[in-house]
Amino acid sequence: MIGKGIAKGMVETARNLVGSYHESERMVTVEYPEQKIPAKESARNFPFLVYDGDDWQTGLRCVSCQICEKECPPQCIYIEKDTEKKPDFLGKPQFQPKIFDIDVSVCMGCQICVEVCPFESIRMDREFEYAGTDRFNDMLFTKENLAKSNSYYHQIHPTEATETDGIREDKRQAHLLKERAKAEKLAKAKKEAMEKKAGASSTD
Amino acid sequence: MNLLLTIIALITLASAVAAICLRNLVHCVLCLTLSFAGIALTYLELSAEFVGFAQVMVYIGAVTILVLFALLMTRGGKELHLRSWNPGHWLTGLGAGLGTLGVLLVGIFHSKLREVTPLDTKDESVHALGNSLLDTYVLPMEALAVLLTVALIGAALLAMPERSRPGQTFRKVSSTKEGPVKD
Amino acid sequence: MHTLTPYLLLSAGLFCTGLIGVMLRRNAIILLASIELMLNAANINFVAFWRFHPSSEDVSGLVMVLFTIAIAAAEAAVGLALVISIYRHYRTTNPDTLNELKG
Amino acid sequence: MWFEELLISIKASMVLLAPEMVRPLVSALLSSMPILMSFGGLFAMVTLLERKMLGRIQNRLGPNRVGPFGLFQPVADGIKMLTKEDIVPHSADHLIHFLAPLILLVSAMLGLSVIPFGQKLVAVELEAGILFFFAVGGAAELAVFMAGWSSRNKYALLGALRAIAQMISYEIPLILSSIGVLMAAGSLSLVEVVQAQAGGMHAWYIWTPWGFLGCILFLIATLAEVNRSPFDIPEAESELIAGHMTEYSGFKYAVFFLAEFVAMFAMCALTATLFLGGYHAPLPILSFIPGPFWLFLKLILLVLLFIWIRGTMPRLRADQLMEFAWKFMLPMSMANLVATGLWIALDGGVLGWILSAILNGAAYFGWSHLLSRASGVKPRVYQYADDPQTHA
Repeated sequence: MIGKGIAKGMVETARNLVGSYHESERMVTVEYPEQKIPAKESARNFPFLVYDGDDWQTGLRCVSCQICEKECPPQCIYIEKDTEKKPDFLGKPQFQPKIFDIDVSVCMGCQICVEVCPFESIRMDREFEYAGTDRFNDMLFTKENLAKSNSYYHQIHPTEATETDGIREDKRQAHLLKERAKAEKLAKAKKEAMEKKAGASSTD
Repeated sequence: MNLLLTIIALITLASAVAAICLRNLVHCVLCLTLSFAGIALTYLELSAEFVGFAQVMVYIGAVTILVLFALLMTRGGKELHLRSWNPGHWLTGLGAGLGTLGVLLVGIFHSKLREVTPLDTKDESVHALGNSLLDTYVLPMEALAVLLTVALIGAALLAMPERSRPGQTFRKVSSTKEGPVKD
Repeated sequence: MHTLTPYLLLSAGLFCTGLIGVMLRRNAIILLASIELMLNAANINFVAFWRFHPSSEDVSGLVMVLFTIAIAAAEAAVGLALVISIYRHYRTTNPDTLNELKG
Repeated sequence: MWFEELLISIKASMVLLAPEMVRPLVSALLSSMPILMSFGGLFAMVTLLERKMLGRIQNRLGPNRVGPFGLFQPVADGIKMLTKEDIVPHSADHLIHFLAPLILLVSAMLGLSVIPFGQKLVAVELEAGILFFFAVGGAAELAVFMAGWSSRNKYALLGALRAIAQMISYEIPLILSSIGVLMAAGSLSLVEVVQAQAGGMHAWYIWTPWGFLGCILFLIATLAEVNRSPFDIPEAESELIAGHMTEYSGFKYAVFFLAEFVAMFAMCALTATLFLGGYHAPLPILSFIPGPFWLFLKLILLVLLFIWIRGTMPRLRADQLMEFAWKFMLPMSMANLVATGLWIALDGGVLGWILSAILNGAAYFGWSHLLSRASGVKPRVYQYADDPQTHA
C-alpha cells in the first residue's frame, strides 16, 4: 500500500524531534569552542620536533639526516643542514638543522616521517586549532614553532613517549657498552703494547 | 485614444515583430511570450478576466514551454533564422503579409463597426460563461474534450522514440550490404 | 470612450506579423509559433466584438476564445510532436529540405 | 471583525491624504505593502525555523551562535548574501540572466494578492481568483527556464528542464484536486470559497472524504510545485549542484531563495483557504481573534509539516517522480472529482458522505494495490546489512 512507509518514517522523525528536547542522551552535539571532547591518546595530526632538556636549541634530537624530507609523500618538509655540529645525547658530534620547515597546509598527517626517523626526533602532535590570515606564511611552521619538549610529548602521548624513551635508553646502554668495550679493548691493546714493550726491553 | 491600450498594443506588436525577426530562436520564443502576455493584458483591458487568465495559463504556462522544449530537443538554436536570400521568396512573403495587412486596414477603416461604443458594464461573470458552456455549447465542449484527449495521446505517441523490436533488428542487419558475412 | 478600431488594428498587425513569420522563417517550430500568433490575433477580435456587442448576456465571443485556446494548445502539442519525430528522422527542422514527396 | 475594519479604515484615511491623481496607485501600494512586508519577515523566520527543526530531527542543535538561540541568524545570512560578489558567467545571456529571478519572485508574490487574509482583507478581489493564482504560477516555469538557459551551464539547463517537467506534471493533479472545492463552493473566487466554510471547524472542507483526499493530493502536488524535498530533484546537490540556480550568486541567489519560500507560503495559504477554512477560527467562540492570525497560524502549521516531510524523506528519482505524478496522483484526483460530484449530488448528507468515502477509499486501496503489484517491487531483502526487522 502506498504511503505506509512514509507514515512510519514520519513517526520516527517526529520522535527524534520531540525526544531531542528532553532526552539529553540523544544529543551528541558538543558546543565546540566552549566545550571540548577530551582528545583520545592516539589522536594525531601534524608532526613536531622533540627536544630533551630545557633548551630547545641544544636539546633538539634532529640531526638533519633528511630522511623524512625524502620520504614525505606531499613533500611538505624542507631541511637545510647547518655547517656546525653539536653533540647529541650520546655526546657524539652530529649535524643540526639550520632550517627545518613544515608546511602544515600541505601535510596530510600520514605519519611516514615518524616511521622513518632513526633518531626518534619527529613525532605527531594533536594540536589542530590552527588558523591564519595568510595562506602561505601563517601555515608554514619553522623549527622554533615545531620544537616541543619531551615532557609535552609525554603529556599528549604517554604510552608512545615511554616507548620512545625506552628505545633511547637502550640505545644509550648499547652505546655505553660499546664505549666500554672499546675502552677495554683500547686499554687491553695499550696494556699489550706496554707488555710487549716491556718484554722487548727485558729481552734486550 | 486610450493610453493604457496604446502601450499594451505597442509592446505586443513590437515583441511579435521581434519574435519573427530575432536570430536566436530562444529569444524569439521569449519575445513571443511577451507578446502573449500583452494579448492577455488586452483581454483584461477588455474586462474579460477569465479568458485573460486562461490565456496566461495556457500560452505562457504551457504552449511556450512546449515550444522551448521542442527547440532544445531539436538543437534549433543553430539554424539560420530566415530563408536564404531569394528575391522570389522574400517578395512573395512580404507581399502576401503586407497585402493582407492592407486589405485588413481598408476593411477596418471602411467598416461601420468601428464607431460602435461598448456597454458601460458588461456582465462577464464566470457563472454566465460556465452556464453557457454547459448549456448552449455543451456539445462542442464535449467534442473539445475528446479532441484534447486524442491530441494528448497522439502527441505522446508521435514523440515517443521508435523502439526496434527484437525480431526487427535481425532483419535489418541481414538486409544491409555490410551485414555479417557467412561462410 | 474608446472605440473598436485600436483592437482591430492590433489584431490585424499581429495577424500579418504571424503571416510574414510563416512565410519567411525556415524553422518549423517558429512556423508553429507564428501560427499561434495568428490564432491569437483572431482571438483578440472575438473578445473585442464580445465587449462591443450590445447584448449584455451573450458570452459566445468568450466561449469561442476558450475553444480556440484549447484547439491551439492541442495543435501546438501535436505539431511539435510531429516536428520532433521529423527531426529524429531527417535531422532537420527546416521545412524546405523536407521535399521527399515532391513530384 | 474589529481588526479587519480597523485596517480598512486606516487604509481609507491614508488614501484620502494623497492627492486625487495618485489615489488608485496609493491604494494599490497600501494593499500590497503589508503583504510584502509580512511575508518578507515570515521568510526570515522560516529559514531559521527550518534549520532549527531539521537539526532537532537529526538530533542536532541547529543554528545557535548569532544572538540568543540563533535568532539573528537570518540577519547574518542576509548580510552575507548581500555583500557577496555578484558573478555573471561570461557567456551568459545577461538580460535574461538578470530578469529570471525577478520574474520568479514577481510570479510568486502575485499569487498572494488573491488570498483573502480576513473579512474584506484581500488585495485584489477577482471573480476568477484561483485561476489567476494558477496562471501567475505558470509564469514561474518560464522564469526557471530563463534562469537555466541563460546561464550557459549544462547543470543549470538540466536542472531547469527537470524543474519544468516536474512543475507541469504536478500542475495537473494540483488543479484537479482543487476543483472539488470549487465545485462544492460553486465559485472560482477565493473569497466565496472561504465564506462557504464559515461557522466553525465542522464546515471546513477537509472533514469531507473528498476534501481530505483532495487536501493530501494538493499538498503533495504543492511540494512538487515549489520544488521542496522530497521533490527537489531540480536542485539535487549531488547531481546538479543547484540546478537552475547554479550560476547565481549573491543577491540574485537570495532572490531565488526568497521566491521559492514565498511560493511555498502562497501555496500553503491557498491550501489553508481551500481546505482549512481560510481565515475562519476553528471554533465560533474564538472568532474575536482576528482572521489574519488564524490564516497565518494555519499557514505556519502547513510550513512545519513541509519541514517535517523534508526532514523525513529522501529525494525521489526523476522517473519515480514522473510515474508518481501520472500513475498515482492523476487517477486519484480524477476519482476524487467523481467522489465530489457524488457528494454534491446528494446534497452533502450522511449518505453522500459515506458513499464518497467508500468511493475514495476503494480508489485509494484498489489503485495502490494494483500499482504496487504492477511495479513488481517486493519488500527489500538485505543481503549484507542487518535486517532492521529482526533486531527491532
